[in-house]
Amino acid sequence: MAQTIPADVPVHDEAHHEESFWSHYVFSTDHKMIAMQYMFTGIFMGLIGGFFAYAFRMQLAFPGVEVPLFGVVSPNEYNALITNHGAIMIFWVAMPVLIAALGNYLIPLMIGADDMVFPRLNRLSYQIFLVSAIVLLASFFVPGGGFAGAWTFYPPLSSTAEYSLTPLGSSLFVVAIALEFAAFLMGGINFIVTAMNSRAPGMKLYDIPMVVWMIVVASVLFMLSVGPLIAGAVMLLFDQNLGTAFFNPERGGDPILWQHLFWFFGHPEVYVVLLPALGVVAEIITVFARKKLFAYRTVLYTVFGTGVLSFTVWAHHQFVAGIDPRMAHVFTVTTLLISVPLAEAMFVYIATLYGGSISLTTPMLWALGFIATFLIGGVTGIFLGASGEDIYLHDTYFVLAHFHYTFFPIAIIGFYAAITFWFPKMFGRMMDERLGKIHFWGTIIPFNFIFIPLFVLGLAGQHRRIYDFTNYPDLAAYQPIRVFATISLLVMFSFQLVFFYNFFKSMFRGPKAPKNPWQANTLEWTTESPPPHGNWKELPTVHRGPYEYSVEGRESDYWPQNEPA
Amino acid sequence: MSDATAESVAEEHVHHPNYTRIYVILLVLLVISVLGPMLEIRIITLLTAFGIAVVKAYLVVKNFMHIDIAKRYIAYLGATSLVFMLLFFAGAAPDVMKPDGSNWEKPLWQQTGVDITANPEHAAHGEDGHGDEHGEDHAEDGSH
Amino acid sequence: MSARPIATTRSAAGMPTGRLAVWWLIASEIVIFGGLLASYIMFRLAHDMWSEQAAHTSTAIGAFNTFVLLTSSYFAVLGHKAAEEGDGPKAARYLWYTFAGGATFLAVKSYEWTTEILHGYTIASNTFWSFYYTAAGLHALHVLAGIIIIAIIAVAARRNEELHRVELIGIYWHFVDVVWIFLFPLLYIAK
Amino acid sequence: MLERIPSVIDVLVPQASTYAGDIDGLFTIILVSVGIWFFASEIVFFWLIFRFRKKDGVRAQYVSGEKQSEKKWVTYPHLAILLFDVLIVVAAVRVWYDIKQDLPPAERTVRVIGQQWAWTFVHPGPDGEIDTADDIAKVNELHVEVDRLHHYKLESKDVLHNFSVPVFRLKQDAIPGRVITGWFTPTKTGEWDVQCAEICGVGHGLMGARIHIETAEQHAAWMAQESPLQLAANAAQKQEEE
Repeated sequence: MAQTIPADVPVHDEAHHEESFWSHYVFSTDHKMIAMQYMFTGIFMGLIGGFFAYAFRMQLAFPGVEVPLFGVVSPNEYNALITNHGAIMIFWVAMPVLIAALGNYLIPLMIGADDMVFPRLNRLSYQIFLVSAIVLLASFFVPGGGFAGAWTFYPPLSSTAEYSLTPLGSSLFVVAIALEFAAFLMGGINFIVTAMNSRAPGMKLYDIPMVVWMIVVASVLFMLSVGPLIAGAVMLLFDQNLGTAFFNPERGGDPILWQHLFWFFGHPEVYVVLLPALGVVAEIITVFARKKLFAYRTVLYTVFGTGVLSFTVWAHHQFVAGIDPRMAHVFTVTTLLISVPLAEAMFVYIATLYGGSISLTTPMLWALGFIATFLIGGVTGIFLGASGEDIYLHDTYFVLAHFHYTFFPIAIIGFYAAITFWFPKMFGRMMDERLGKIHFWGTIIPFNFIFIPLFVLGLAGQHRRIYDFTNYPDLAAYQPIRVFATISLLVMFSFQLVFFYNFFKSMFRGPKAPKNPWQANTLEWTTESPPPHGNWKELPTVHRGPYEYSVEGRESDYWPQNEPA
Repeated sequence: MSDATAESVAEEHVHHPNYTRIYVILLVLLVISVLGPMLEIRIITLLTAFGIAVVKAYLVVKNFMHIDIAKRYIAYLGATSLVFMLLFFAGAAPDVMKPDGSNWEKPLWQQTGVDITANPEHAAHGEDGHGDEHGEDHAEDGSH
Repeated sequence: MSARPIATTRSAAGMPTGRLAVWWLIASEIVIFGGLLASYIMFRLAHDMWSEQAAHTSTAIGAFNTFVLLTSSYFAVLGHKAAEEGDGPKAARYLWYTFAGGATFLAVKSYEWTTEILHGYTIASNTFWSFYYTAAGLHALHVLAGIIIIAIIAVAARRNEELHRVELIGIYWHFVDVVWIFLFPLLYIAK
Repeated sequence: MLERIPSVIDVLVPQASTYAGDIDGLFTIILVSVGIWFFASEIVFFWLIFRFRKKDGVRAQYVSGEKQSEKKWVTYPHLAILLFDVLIVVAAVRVWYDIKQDLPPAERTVRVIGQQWAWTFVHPGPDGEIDTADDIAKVNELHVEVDRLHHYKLESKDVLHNFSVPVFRLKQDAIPGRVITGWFTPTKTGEWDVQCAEICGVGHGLMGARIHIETAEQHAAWMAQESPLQLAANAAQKQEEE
């Protein structure tokens, strides 16, 4: 053993015992199993969120039609669908898949540790997350139906039952979100401490793979921004149920306060989910371009810069929401400033491709697809951050298209990139490349066909969260565009079947994966596929950075981190 | 790894401050912070109440929580979270704390400060008198 | 006890894992209380007339509770010192004193709240009282969680087990104390 | 100044207020500024993928990107981006100041009240003042006179609403407990949509109204017909006839 284990610490011996189904799959404290739990829960919630999108897009394209598998969408159902689509996709898909699943799976494996530092806290974190998902799902079935006041749940609509008409739904929604925050706080502390303290011997700060850095910085952002909203959620619950008036202007409260509490968290939250996806892309493009990451330290500094700046921009969501107009100047400046580090990150990724030997495997396609589409999301954000322009574009479909061009690359493309890349490690088998490529093109092309038309609708003055635009004389004429977007959505959804077929077929029948199918450097590729409980028989020691590809004078074009010089 | 653990154990055997002395100082400060406001001078109230709270918190954080012995980044972490809260306050206060601003006003502002109707005991306690500066508020209350 | 992974025993950041985690926990608590208190201060500075309401809080009870918490913190740190010297039973004894302090705090708080509610000052009376009960309630929840953990740790410490945890709960307990140090002037003294 | 820049939004939605042109011009400025960077990045990006595709026998180069000579390829562009940002900020802040912060003196004032799920517009009557006996309150129907500087006083009775007039490029949340004042000067006669742009409950999708921008004569005629005094007289007459 390379490790000297203090005598009072019991060694892993239960790994050799036969484990029951329950202790192996349900109550496991193994970080890899918890990662799988998060991932499959996230995928399941993603299917629900996607189904919601299908239902309300059908309503928008064909108002009043009986949507197959759903039925006629009533106005309140429409509002509930869009509300929960947003909340699910961000809090129950992007967060668990990108932060929790990837963080749990990758952090210990990439830093050469046998598990997270607090395995039982980790398990508790998932269990609370699961409860939060169940509470949210339950809220659809209570009298009055699920909450229907947008995922930002602005009071007084969310705080007053007689306005929202969903007395139980709104409370359950707040409870679900608060539980979810509690789960990710625990998970976040675990990630941060693990990455800080449990790195393999020899792994210095600049030897940490970028995706680990990104997940850790994202966890820090989450932790430092979510506090006010947790306090706010408690205040909102009291407003709903105990008759307080924190957000009720008639009795001395202020609804704008909620918006500040929400967006103080809400904007850093964008970067909380963005950063892990950026990290995934960094890992993949370096491997498949056989290149060292361009200017590792610069990337790191841009990430820190983005993180700090992300706390100063929140009120750009509230430009026309009744804040004092003088404050808008400050937030315009900070918002445009944050484009600088992010643009730099994008440039660095593009520069990494220079001089590479690029093979377009499925994960590489997803990673490159991320860069190409995320750029659109990035540049359209500039329009919205500019206070003067936001007067017109606020809450139009332009905003909607903009953030789908950021969140879709983050949550969906990022997920597909990660899963196709680490699938061999997770399940010990290879995925089908041909099906993977069909799935890639079948997703990325319809995706653009859905949302580029929505930019146009936004410029035409079409607002969000309206269940039937044919009621508006000036907007009725654009119906064909809405139909086009909906049909593109159906096409995109049908191509996801290819993925699920590939996913489950490969999981059970795919060819066996070797330890290091992509010839990558990072530590997770030095153990078995899939890694055993405890990850390594002998924990690795690190000798160099994670991106030493194509080093001159070496025969092989990669140089694993644990290989002695 | 074992050497790192040993190091951290060694770090724990540091010089302990005289806890009893700190505790006595804290109690004295507590007495001052209670007595100070009894003078009913606003500036002294603020100083004794909040100034002393900061001093007490500092003493506890430094001597009981040993932040001065912990790694430097722990102090930075705490400071960062406090700074972000100041930032939040600065961003939200212009809207929430003000009765009016550039092109907006809150017409309900004056009457919503105290919600007397839900407060049955108020009539009994309202006449106690709490310093002259609150005279206006009493007048306001009377109208309900 | 279940197996502790090797990961937990490493300390690349130069600090034992548990202590590092407690500090991160405290950072996240700072922003929770910070958000609530920042909101309270905004309202408080905006509405001068709240002092009228604040006058009905009992400074004497608040001061007594401050005294109780400071004392319990003192015991917690003595417990920490004992634990470092390897004297588990002594550390456990001090932890039980701390526990008693926390329990006293909660008992006094219950009495105080009962009195106030009977006088008609409920959480819904007015936004001052809403903040009063929310902030003090959130803090009381932390005290409650703290004394439960203290009890668990004290039982183990008596058998000289997991002595490093005495320090961890101590740091957390001091933090709860610090929060109260600020709540006391905010809710009781400023009138 | 900005209104002289050609506009892409204009194709979809006519400009019917004095500042609509500014917002459209600002859009074009941003479109050009970010468009340059967007297309430059995408072109370089796809070119690199094509140029450095995997070829047999060709190894990738070892470029750390830490050397100044290499780093300049991302440093210079990012400084240039900062420059473009400054340009956008200056333009955006000017437009914002004119529309939201500056408040030119009013010729007319209308009160706009949002509630679940309808708009009430209180127009001044013939005396030109609101909050007098001859106010004309209409539901979901806003009548304004072209080329007059109007102030709106925006209120909400229950939840958040948003008073949005796309042809004016105007949008403002209505907050319960607040009165928010803003302004617009219509420049084109016609009839267009007013939308609620902040979700406000079940009926949010139906909370549309129409704005009627009228010439001075049309407006005077409408006012005469709708003024409460006139309506009372009509009613009295009707009663007499019966």
